[in-house]
Amino acid sequence: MARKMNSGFVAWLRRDLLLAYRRRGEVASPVLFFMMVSTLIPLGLTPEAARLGEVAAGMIWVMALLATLLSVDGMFASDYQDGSLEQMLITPQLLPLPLLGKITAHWLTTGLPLTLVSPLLGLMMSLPSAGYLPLLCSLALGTACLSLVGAVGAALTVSLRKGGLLLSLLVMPLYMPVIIFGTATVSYAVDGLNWLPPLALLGALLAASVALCPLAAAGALRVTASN
Amino acid sequence: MARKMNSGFVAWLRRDLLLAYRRRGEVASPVLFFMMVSTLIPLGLTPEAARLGEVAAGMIWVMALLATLLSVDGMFASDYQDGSLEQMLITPQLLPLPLLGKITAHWLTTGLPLTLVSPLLGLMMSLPSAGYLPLLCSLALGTACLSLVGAVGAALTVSLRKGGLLLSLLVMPLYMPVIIFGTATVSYAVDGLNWLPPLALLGALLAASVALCPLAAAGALRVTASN
Amino acid sequence: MTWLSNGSPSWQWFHRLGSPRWFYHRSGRWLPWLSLAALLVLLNGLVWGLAFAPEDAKQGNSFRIIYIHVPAAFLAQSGYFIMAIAGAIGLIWKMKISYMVMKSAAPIGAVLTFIALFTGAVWGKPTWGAYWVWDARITSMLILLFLYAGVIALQYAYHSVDAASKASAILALVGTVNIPIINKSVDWWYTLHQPATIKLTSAPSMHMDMFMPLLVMIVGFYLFYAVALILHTRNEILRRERKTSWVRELANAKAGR
Amino acid sequence: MSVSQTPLLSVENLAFERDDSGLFSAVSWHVVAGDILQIEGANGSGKTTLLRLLTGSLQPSAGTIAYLGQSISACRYNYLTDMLYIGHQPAVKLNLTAEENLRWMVATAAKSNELSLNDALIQVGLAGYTDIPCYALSAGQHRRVALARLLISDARLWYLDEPFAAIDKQGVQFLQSCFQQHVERGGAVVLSTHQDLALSNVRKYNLSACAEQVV
Amino acid sequence: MSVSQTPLLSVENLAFERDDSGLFSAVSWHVVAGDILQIEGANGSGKTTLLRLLTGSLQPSAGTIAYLGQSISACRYNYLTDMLYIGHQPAVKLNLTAEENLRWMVATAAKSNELSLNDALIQVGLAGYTDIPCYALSAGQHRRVALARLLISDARLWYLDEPFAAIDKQGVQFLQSCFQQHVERGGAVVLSTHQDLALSNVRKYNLSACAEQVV
Ligand code: HEM
Ligand SMILES: Nc1ncnc2c1ncn2[C@@H]1O[C@H](COP(=O)(O)OP(=O)(O)OP(=O)(O)O)[C@@H](O)[C@H]1O
Ligand SMILES: Nc1ncnc2c1ncn2[C@@H]1O[C@H](COP(=O)(O)OP(=O)(O)OP(=O)(O)O)[C@@H](O)[C@H]1O
Ligand SMILES: [Mg+2]
Ligand SMILES: [Mg+2]
Repeated sequence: MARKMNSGFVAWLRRDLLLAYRRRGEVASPVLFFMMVSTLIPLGLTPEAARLGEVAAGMIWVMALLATLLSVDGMFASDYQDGSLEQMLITPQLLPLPLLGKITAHWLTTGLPLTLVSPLLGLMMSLPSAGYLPLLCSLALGTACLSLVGAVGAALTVSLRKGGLLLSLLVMPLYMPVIIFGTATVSYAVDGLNWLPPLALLGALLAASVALCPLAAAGALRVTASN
Repeated sequence: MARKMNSGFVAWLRRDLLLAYRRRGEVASPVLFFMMVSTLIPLGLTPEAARLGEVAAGMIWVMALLATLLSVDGMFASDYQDGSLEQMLITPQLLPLPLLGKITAHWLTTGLPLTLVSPLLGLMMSLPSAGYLPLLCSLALGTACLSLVGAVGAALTVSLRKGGLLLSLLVMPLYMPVIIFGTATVSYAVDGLNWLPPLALLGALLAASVALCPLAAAGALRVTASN
Repeated sequence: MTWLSNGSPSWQWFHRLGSPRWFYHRSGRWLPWLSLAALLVLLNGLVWGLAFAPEDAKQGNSFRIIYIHVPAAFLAQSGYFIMAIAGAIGLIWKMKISYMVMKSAAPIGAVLTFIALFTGAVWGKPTWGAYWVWDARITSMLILLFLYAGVIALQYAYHSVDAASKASAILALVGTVNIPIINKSVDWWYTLHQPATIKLTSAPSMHMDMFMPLLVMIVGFYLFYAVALILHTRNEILRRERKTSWVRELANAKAGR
Repeated sequence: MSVSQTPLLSVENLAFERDDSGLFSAVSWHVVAGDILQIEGANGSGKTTLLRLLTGSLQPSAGTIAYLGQSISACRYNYLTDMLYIGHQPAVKLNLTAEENLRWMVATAAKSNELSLNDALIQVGLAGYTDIPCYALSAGQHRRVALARLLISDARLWYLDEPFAAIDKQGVQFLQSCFQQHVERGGAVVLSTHQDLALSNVRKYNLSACAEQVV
Repeated sequence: MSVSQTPLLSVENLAFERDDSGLFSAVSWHVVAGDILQIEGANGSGKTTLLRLLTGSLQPSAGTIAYLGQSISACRYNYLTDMLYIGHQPAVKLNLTAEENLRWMVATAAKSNELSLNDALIQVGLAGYTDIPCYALSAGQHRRVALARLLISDARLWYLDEPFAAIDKQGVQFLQSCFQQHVERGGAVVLSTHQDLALSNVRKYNLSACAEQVV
C-alpha cells in the first residue's frame, strides 16, 4: 500500500511525459518553435543588433507566455474527450496530486525547454551579456507559474469544447504580474541594479501558485467536468 | 442539381460559421486576446510612446501570426475525431472547394476580427498616424494568407493527434514572407514612401495561396486522414 | 488528385528501375569507386586550401573556413531541391525508392545547413565581432534549417511509413515553392533596413589561387553528398524491406560468413 | 430486365495490406439491388477496413471494386453520389443541435429525398430533442442523429459500420425495418455488426473465413 | 454470516434532475455480494446518468447511495478504492500502446491483483497488439484495452456502461464468464446494456419503468 500513497502524482506525470515524447522527433520541437518565433521578431522589427538587444528580454518573455498559452489549452481537452478525466475524478487519491503531476509534465515539456534555450535566443537577439543569468533564473521560476495558473484556466474551460482563446482571456490578466517581475529581473540586471528582489518576488509568486493552483484546478474540474 | 453544384463550399462555410457562432464567446475572443497581448507588450518592453511606436507594426504582426497559429491547429482536429472529415473525403464534390469553405470560415472568425481591431491596437501602441491604413490593408490580405498556409500544415498533421507545436514547426517558415511584406507595408508608409509595392506583393502571395493551398491541403488530407 | 493516382502501365520499366533491390545491388557496386573519388577530391581541396592557398590580406588565416563554409552552404541549398524532387517522383510515380531517397536527404541536408551556420558563426566572431547577425543570407539559411526540421519531424511523427513518406513529400514540395519567395523577401527585408553595411568578403574579387581550391572543394562536397545519400538510402532500404526474402537472404549470407 | 443483371456493386479478389502485413485477401462477392449483406468477423478482422475500401477512402493493395460494372475510380462522381456511409464515428458535431447537424449532412450530400428534417428526427425518436446541442444527448440519441440520414438519403448503396451500437431494442427493430424498405425500393445495404439480424433476406460474409455463408 | 446481510451497495429513493426537469426518481434497489444487476431502459432513459451518480461524479437531487451501510460521501476513500467504472468513453489514450495504457490505469487505480499486464492483454485477445499505438487498433480492440482492467482490478464493485459495445460474440461470452467469476469471488456487477445476457443470475432493473423485474 505504501507504494501507492503518492502514485497519483507519479503515474500522471509519467504518462503525460510519455505522451509528449511518444515520437522521437517531438523532443526537439519546443526548442525549434522558440527559435522560429525569435526569427520572426527581427523579421518583423529590425535586424539592427542594438535595437533588438533593447527588446530582447521582453520579447523572450512574451514568447514564453504565448507558448504556454498555445499548449496549456490541450492540457485537459483530450483527457476530457476520451474519458480519462472522468477516471481521474473518481480515483481515491486527492485530486490535486495527479493534477500537479500533469502540470509538472506540462512545464517539463514547454517551460523548461524554453528556459534552457533562452541563452541561445538571447544570443540571436543580441541581449547584453549581463542579462543571461537573470533571464535563465526568471524564466525557470516564471514559466512554472505560467503552467500552474494556466492549468486553472484550462480546468475552468475544459467542458466548453472551446478553443484556446477563451482560456487566454481568463488567464492573461493573471499572467501580468509574472511578466512584469520577469522582465524587471532582466532589465535590472542589464541596468546594473540588484536583480534579486524581483526574482524573489517571482519566487514568492511561484510558491503561492504551487500551493493554490492545483487546489483551484481540482475544484474547477469537479464543477465543470462532471457536467 | 444546379443548386448543388458548389454546395460543398457554401455548406462547409455555413457550418463552420455556425459552430463559431455557437461558441459566441469565441468570436469576440481573438480580438480580446489580441488586445490583451498588446497590453502585455508595453509591460514587457517599455512604456515610452516613441519607442513603442517604432516596434508597433512589427509587434502587431507577430501577434496576428501567433493568434492564427493558435487557432489554425483546431481547423481539422475535431472534424477528424468525430468522423466529419471522413465524410468530407467521400463527398462527390471536388475536395478543394469544401476546404476553401472551411478556410474562409476560419479567416472570417480570426483574421478579419484582428484586422478590424488593429487600428485600436495601433492607437494603444502609439503607431504613427500614417501607418493605420496600410496596417489595415496589409493585415486583411496577410491574415488570409496565414489561414490558407496554416490549413496545409493542419491537414498534414491532423491524424497525429498532437498539439500545435509540430504544426508551428511546419508552417512558421512559410509565414516569414508574409510578415516581411506586412511590416514593410507599414514601415514604408510611416517613412513616407510609396507603400503600394509591398502591399501588391502581399496580394500576389495571397493569389498564389488561394490557388495552391486548397489543392495542397486536399492532397495532404487524402494522405493523412485516410490512415 | 490525379498525381496521386496510379501511373500508366507504360511506366512499368521505370518502376523496375526504381526497385529497391535493384538499387541496392547496383549502388553496392558503384559505392567504393564513388567514395574513393570523393575522398581524393576532398583531400586534394583541403590540402590545397588549407596549406597552399595564400593568406587573406584582411582576415589572415581565419578566412580558410571558407573552404568548408561555402561548399556546405551550397550543398545545403541544392539538397533541399534534391529532396523535393525525390518526393515529387514518389508522389507521381509511386516509386518506393524515391521516398527513401527523400527521407535520407533530409538529415544530410539539415546537417550541412547546420555546418554552414556554425562555421559562419565561428567566422563571424573575428570578422564582425558577433556570433550572430541578422544578415539576409544568414537568415535565409536559418529558415532553410527550419524547413528541413519540419520535413524530418513529419517523417518521425507518423507511425505508418506510407503516410510519413507522402506527407513529407507534400511538405517538401510546398517548401520548394516557398524557398525562392523566402530568399527574395528576406533579401528585400534586409536592404530595406540597412543598406549593406556588413559585406561578406568580396567574392568576385577573390584571388584565383584562393578560388580554385574552393571550386575543388565544392565538387568534393557534391561527391561526398552523393556517397552519404547512397549510404543512407541503402540503410533505409534494408530497414523497410527487412521482411522481404532478398534482404533475409542477404542477412543470412552475411551471418553465414 | 437486363439492368438487374449487372450487380450494383461487385468486389473481386480484394486484398488489403498495411505496411507489408496482409489483413485480408481474395475477398470476392457482389451485391445486387435488393441485397442485404452482413460482414461478419472477430474484432480486428478488417470489417471497418473493408467498408472504408468500398467508400474509396482507402486504396486496396490488389483487386477491384466495381459499381454497375465500372471500376469505382472510373466513375467516381456517380458512385459517390449514390453511396451513403455511416461509420463508427457518426460525424455529429457536439456543439450543434440535432437539426443543424442533419441540415449540414444533407447539404453536403449529393442526393436527398423530400422528407423534412424534422420528420426524420421524429421518426428516429428524437422528438423534443431537436434543438438542444448534441453534447447533451445520450450515447444512443447521439447515434440516432446520424442514423436519421438514412431516412433522408436517396443513395442506393448504404454502407453501415455497426449501426446498432448503443441503440436500444426498439431502435434496432426500427432500423431493420428501414433496411427492409430500402432494399424493397431497389437499394442495397452492406453492414457490419456483431448482432444477428431478424430479417430473412440477409446474406452473411465472414471475413475471418473469407467466405460467404448462406443462412 | 452477518456481513452478507449489509448490502454492498444500496440505493434508496434516488432522483436526478437537470435544470429542473426530472430524469428519473424513486429509484431503489440494493446489490449484495454475488449480484449482477442489469440496468435496462430506452435510449436516453438515464442509465449512464445513474451509473455516474453511483460513482459519485454526479450528485443526486434526492435520495441516498450507501456502501456497506454508509453514505458514499461519508466513506469516500474506501468506496472509491473498492470501485471500478468503465464508461462509454474507455479512457484509452490513442497515442500510447495497449500496454502503456494499461500500466497507467493500474498505476492510478487503488487496488490491483498480481496478474501481469501482459497476461491480462493476452486474455482479452490482444496478444500481438500490445506494442502498437492504440489508434492503430480496431474499435473492438480499443475497448478491449479498457476491459483488460477488469482482469487486473481487485475492486468488488464493477460499474460497466455498455461493456459489450463493439465487442464480437466470443468477446461477449468471455466478458460474461468474467462477470460470473467476479461474483463468485464475492464481487458485484452493475451494468447497463441493451443486449440480453446469457447468465442465469442476472437481475434486471428497468429504468423507464423505474421498477425491478424478476427474470
Ligand atoms: C551563421 C552565419 C553564416 C551563414 C548562415 C552563411 C551562409 C552563407 C551562404 C548561404 C552562402 C552562399 C553560398 C552560395 O553562394 O550558394 C555563403 C557564402 C559565403 N559566406 Fe557565409 N554565412 C555566414 C557567415 C559568414 C561569415 C561570418 C563570413 C565571413 C566574413 C562569410 C563569408 C562567406 C563568403 C566569402 C561566401 C562566398 C561568397 C559568395 O559566394 O558570394 N559567411 N554564406
Ligand atoms: N490506422 C490504422 N493503422 C494501422 N493499423 C490499423 C489501423 N486501423 C486498423 N488497423 C488494424 O487493422 C486491423 C483491422 O481493423 P478494423 O478496424 O478493420 O477491424 P474490424 O473488423 O472493424 O474490428 P471491430 O470489430 O473491432 O470493429 C486491426 O488488426 C487493426 O489493428
Ligand atoms: N451533459 C448533459 N447535459 C444535459 N442533458 C444531458 C447530458 N447528458 C445527458 N443528458 C440527457 O439526460 C438524459 C439521459 O441520458 P443518459 O446518457 O443517462 O441516457 P442513457 O440511458 O445512458 O441512454 P443510452 O442508452 O443512449 O446510452 C438524456 O435525455 C439526455 O438528453
Ligand atoms: Mg470496426
Ligand atoms: Mg448511456
